[in-house]
Amino acid sequence: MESIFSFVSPGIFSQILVGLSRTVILFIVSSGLSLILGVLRIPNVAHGSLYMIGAFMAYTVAHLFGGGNMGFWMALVLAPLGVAALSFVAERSLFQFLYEREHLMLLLLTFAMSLVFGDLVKLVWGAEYRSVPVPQVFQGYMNLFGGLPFPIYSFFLLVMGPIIAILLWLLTNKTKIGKISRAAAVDREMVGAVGINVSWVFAIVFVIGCLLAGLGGVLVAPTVSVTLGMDHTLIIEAFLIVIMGGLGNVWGALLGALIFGLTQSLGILVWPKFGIVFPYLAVVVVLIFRPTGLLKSTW
Amino acid sequence: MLDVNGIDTYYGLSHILFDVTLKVNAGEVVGLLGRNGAGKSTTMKSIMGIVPPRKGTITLKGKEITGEKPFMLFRQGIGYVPDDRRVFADLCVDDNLDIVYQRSKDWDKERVYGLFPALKEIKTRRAGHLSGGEQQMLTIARALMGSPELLLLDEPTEGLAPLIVRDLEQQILRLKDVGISILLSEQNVRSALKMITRAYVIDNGRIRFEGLVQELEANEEVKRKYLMI
Amino acid sequence: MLGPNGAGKTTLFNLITGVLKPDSGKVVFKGEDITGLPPYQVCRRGISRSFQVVNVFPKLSVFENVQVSVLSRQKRTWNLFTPSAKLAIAETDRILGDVGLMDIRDGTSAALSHGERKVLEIAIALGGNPEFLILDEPTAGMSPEETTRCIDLIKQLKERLGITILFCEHDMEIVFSISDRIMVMVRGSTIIEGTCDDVRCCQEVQDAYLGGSDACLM
Amino acid sequence: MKKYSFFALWSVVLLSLLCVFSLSHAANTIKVGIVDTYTGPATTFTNDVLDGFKLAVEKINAKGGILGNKIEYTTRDEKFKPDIGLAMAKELVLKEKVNILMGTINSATTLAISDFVRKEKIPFFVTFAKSDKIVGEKGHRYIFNMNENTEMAGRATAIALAKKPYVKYWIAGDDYEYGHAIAEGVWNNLKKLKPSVQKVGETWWKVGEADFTPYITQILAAKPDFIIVATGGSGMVNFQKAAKATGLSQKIPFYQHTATELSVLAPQGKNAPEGVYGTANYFFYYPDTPENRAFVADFKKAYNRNPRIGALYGYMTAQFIAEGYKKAGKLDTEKLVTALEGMAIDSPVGKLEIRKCDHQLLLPMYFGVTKKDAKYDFLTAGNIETIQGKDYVPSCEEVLKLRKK
Amino acid sequence: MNSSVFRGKLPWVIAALVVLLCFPLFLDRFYVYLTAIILLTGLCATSLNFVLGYGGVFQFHHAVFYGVGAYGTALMIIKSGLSPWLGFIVGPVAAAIVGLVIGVICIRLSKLYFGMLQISLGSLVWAIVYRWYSFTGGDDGIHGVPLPDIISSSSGSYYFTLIVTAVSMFILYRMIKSPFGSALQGIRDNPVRSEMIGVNVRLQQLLALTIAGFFGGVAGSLFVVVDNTVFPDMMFWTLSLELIIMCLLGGWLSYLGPMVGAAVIVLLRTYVSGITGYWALVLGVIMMAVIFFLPNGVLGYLDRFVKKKAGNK
Repeated sequence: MESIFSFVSPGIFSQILVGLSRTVILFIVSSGLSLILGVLRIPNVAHGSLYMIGAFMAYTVAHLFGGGNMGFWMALVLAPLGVAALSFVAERSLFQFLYEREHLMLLLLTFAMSLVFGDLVKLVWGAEYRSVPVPQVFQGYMNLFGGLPFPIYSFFLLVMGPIIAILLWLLTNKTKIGKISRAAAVDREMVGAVGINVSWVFAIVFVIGCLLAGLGGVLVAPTVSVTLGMDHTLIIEAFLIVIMGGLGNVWGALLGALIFGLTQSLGILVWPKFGIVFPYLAVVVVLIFRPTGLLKSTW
Repeated sequence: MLDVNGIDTYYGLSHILFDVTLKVNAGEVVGLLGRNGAGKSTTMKSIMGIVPPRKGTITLKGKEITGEKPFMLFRQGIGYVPDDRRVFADLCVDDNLDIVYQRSKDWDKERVYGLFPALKEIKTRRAGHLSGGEQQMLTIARALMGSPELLLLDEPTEGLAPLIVRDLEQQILRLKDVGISILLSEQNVRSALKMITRAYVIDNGRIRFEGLVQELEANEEVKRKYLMI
Repeated sequence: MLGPNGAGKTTLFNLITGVLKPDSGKVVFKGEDITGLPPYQVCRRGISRSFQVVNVFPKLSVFENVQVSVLSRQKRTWNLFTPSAKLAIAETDRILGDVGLMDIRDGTSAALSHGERKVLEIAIALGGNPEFLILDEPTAGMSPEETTRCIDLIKQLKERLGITILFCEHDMEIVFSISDRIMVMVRGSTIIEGTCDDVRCCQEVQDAYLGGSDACLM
Repeated sequence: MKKYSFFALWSVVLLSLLCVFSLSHAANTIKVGIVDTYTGPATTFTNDVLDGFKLAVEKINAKGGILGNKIEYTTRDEKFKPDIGLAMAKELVLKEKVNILMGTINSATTLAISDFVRKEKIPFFVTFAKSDKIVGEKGHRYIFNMNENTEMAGRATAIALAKKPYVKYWIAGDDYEYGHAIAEGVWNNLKKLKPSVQKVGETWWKVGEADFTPYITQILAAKPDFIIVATGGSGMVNFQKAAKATGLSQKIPFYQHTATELSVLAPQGKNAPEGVYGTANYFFYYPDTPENRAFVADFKKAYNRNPRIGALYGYMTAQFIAEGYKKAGKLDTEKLVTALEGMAIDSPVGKLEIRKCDHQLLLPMYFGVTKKDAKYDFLTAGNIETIQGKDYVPSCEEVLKLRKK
Repeated sequence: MNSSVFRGKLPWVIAALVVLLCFPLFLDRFYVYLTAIILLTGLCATSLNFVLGYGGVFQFHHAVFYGVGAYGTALMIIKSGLSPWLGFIVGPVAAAIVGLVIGVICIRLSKLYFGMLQISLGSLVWAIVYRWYSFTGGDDGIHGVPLPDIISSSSGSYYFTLIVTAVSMFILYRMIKSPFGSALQGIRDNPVRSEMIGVNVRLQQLLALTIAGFFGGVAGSLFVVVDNTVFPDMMFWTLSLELIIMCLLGGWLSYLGPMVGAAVIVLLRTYVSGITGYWALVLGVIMMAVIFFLPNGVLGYLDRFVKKKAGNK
């Protein structure tokens, strides 16, 4: 172990670890976006709003259950479910009538929805910012190499990432709904012609995608202040990640999130003032060399 | 089994089918013949509800099914094999069969593989990597998984090597033997005549001829004018 | 050109017109190697084509559909300020007259019948004033009357305007009635090329095309 | 076909014409227009400004208003977008004909509006924006700054820190105007007051940075005595969370402007880190005077929550407007501006004066440190040291020199 | 003006211009200001529609050109010390150059990818403007841009805006009706076919993007004239989507659609925000209704409605 750190300073290493824990959030949110893009062909701008709603719901649930460990675990389960329920209503009442529309229309429609969601959040939770406490089990830090503190919660995120990735893999490759959705991504008409009610498959995929957005919101909540507007920066990042990885490819979302998270955190070390531009540059470079993203797109 | 009664079908503004009427009796293999662009595929899609007709009615086993969604029709016993195959390229052969809605236990994977032993050997391969003949077998196998009573076969031999065409003809005849009614559309008249008992000839969206195979063989004018033989 | 579905006819046209690039081999037009040139360059050298699937400009009027093509040939698409309405009117109208679309000159192309759109398709190709015209199944989906008119049109193009035409068709009656020479393609390769009589009774063609028959074609 | 396009355009034109004629003016009111951000994180501050203002206005109107005129106010939510904020200010002044403008928390909007009110000669009370350009470089006759700006916060902090034993300093903050201005304000002044201090390093992160752990790691490695953390908005809470998670707050003391504020501490409840130094203009529990207790009681009665800093700004602004008109003797803008210059009122935190030279309100600044308090379920400020306005606000000469530039 | 371009519409155009010219004579200053904002926003939306509605290009981040135009003008006036009028040339030209550069990078990509890469590149420009404190004023923007006296008054700036907008709208209209415009619409309808009739599709689109960038920049310069300020928010992506919505709302197949859309949105924002703080909600609901029920926009709907009536007779 020591030999690695003789090349790489602990600072850089810790920066990478932090980049990775940020990647987890980005991955979870953008994999949901990618799923919806790939199967339903909806560029869902409102995805960011669902992430924000997830965070606000986490706040409510956590406080309902007293804000301790229990509150956090309940939030982790209930808030994504709440977001899923909301998205289910939206899908059945709106989206299911729009699958045949042009992408641009869908983009605008979902943008309109994100405006509506934004104001609804303001109505329900008020405009002030909220804070979700880190659960007691994950409070504090552990000392990595050379006594550098690394928050246990970030470590928890690092563990959650692979778990979600594996669950997603199982879902898309081992379950019937996953297989159907992969087939529907390419040829929805034919899926209907083998006796499957595509409309409900879409509803389920949409809900799963949104559930991931909500989950991302819950996981990020304890590390930041939960505010209106947290959807704006995230949704653009999520879109860029999906585009970079290849539309509709969940693994592309993982790869894209890795690139995005790491260029961002390492970029800060290289050129702090313009660290913000590195991820965008990465997207530009990727798309110049691979115009349809790094991995195979389902489009 | 199937009664199509005076349907008119459009793609957007363009009028494709004009007053198409046809009938498939139980256990029968009926041919829908005509050249490219004559309206064969559209007829199939109209029956399957993919491009629902704007006029006319379709009944299955005496029950009207006009305007029902494709998945409901499949669940009522219509299997559809499209002309461009459309296997689920991302999935392996097994999964292609697994995701089909099974309305009864009549047909399962074992029985399907029994009919197409070649498929069983390649069941873990991705469908997109199969040859044309294998893909064609897979689409038929896929339709069979729903235990259909009526099978719509849209140009199953198109673009296949003669040897494979012969195999396929055998398999289709075996389906007929187990009592599945089949509506078979073909450009390749020679091949079709081996399998069918009755034929409709379609051209420019209109049924121009209907009758037994023997009657068709005898009708030189229809053959020359619409089938180019 | 004859050949069953999937024989590679449209692919060949795509290779000639630069939509696809050949992995090997050359396309030579009037002594010039045009292999791998982008489509617009190929077009500017005098090759036009129509498409099998109707491929017009749906939101433009019939007149504008053809006018765009004429303007493009005249290299006027960089003209930013002269109103189009004043340019290339005579020539566009002449082409519309030639193909018989003058009556519906100002209608939107999306509202045309299938047959009319196929004709418009040819008219757009003619707007490029081609020396060499490729027609991909020009009569597919046409009514018998429209088919007759379309055949007349093709004959006229050849005789009156002296355009060299390469076309593919399923309708053998048409192929044999207007072709000087015929080539037959099967599964990506040419199996015979020659005069109508050469092709008519060739055994290989019958095997491939009709699934094994002993009668002559037509 | 395009003719109908013109019809539509015309109907829009007619619509706006109609609006002109539907305008009406109430004669005997003083109209105050408030442009502020009521969306997003800033709302936690701006709502208090509005509520504080409302409280004072209700009191004033209940007593018969000013010279027989009631105060009326309308609000506009600029959603933290300067172009919209400016358009709204223009609408309020030109269409609603407000006599006075107040707001905003967004420095960009404030500067844009400031340029506009200078031409329109409408008094503009700045209630939260912290840019020192507002009264400095871009200051003019019609602008009144009701809060401290970055330069002042820096000076006040420097005064307090100079008395502390720390020598090795690290500076970190949001890499944008506010962050740099605060940090420079503290450091330049601290250097002047205590030449022995040394800067061992600097770190700047992007605004809205979610995870501060890597920066904290870097800082810990350098082992400074004290850290000046120049963050604002949601960065305040985010940094405190990270400081708690990494144990920074137990190892090295650090300072954040407004760290001791209720807005920052209340959302975190008992989980906020202890021992964080901060400066603030107001606490509902300090100064513990009858005036402040009365104000807090009133506010609690009206809104069922404790007033925060914004409430004081809003409350005082209304008081100044009322007293200013009374002193001017009639509803005249120019007279009001002149009357306000050098005027003092009795506020919940004592007597406060608007300086004549640059229209800066002289507020006391409280330097304190976060601590747990059994009385509340959130942390409060302890060891409070008061720095008087006159001690930390830049002198008139300094400000006027900036304006000449 | 050319009679064949304005067949039968000339009286309408002149009447509209006359009324607009008279606005400052009888309208309250606020409405003059509002009209100026509508005009310049409408110009920006029209320039977007030049590539979006007529060119079929998914220009997702048009606000960048608006912002670059505004910053170009403001910085030129403040930093150079040269004639302020020069700023009104530098701004749009800078926007056109940015449009060209972004176009060159994105042009190979298909629709949605084009749009997303453009958002990415646009956000890059935004990030630089936002961070480059010493040059662009960072997040605070630039305020109180000094203007030549003739256009600094309320009516002066209005007339300048009106004239520049009218001229720009006329030029854009001529371009749409020119052979270039025909080819552009051909590309929108059918890029494959366009290439096959000898149109160099990419070059044609690049020029269109540059032109759109230029006029977006003109709109940005006008913003400086009307409001005297610039901010980084002017090139934030949400504004771009709002611009697209203006095009959609008015109808992107009619020339004046985006202008009408801009008017509707600006008026809505102004009046709804006076009534409720939840104007984003109102805007969102209206947008959703438009997408559902009027997919061709307000003008598209009117056109159709009137045509139907005419047809019934």
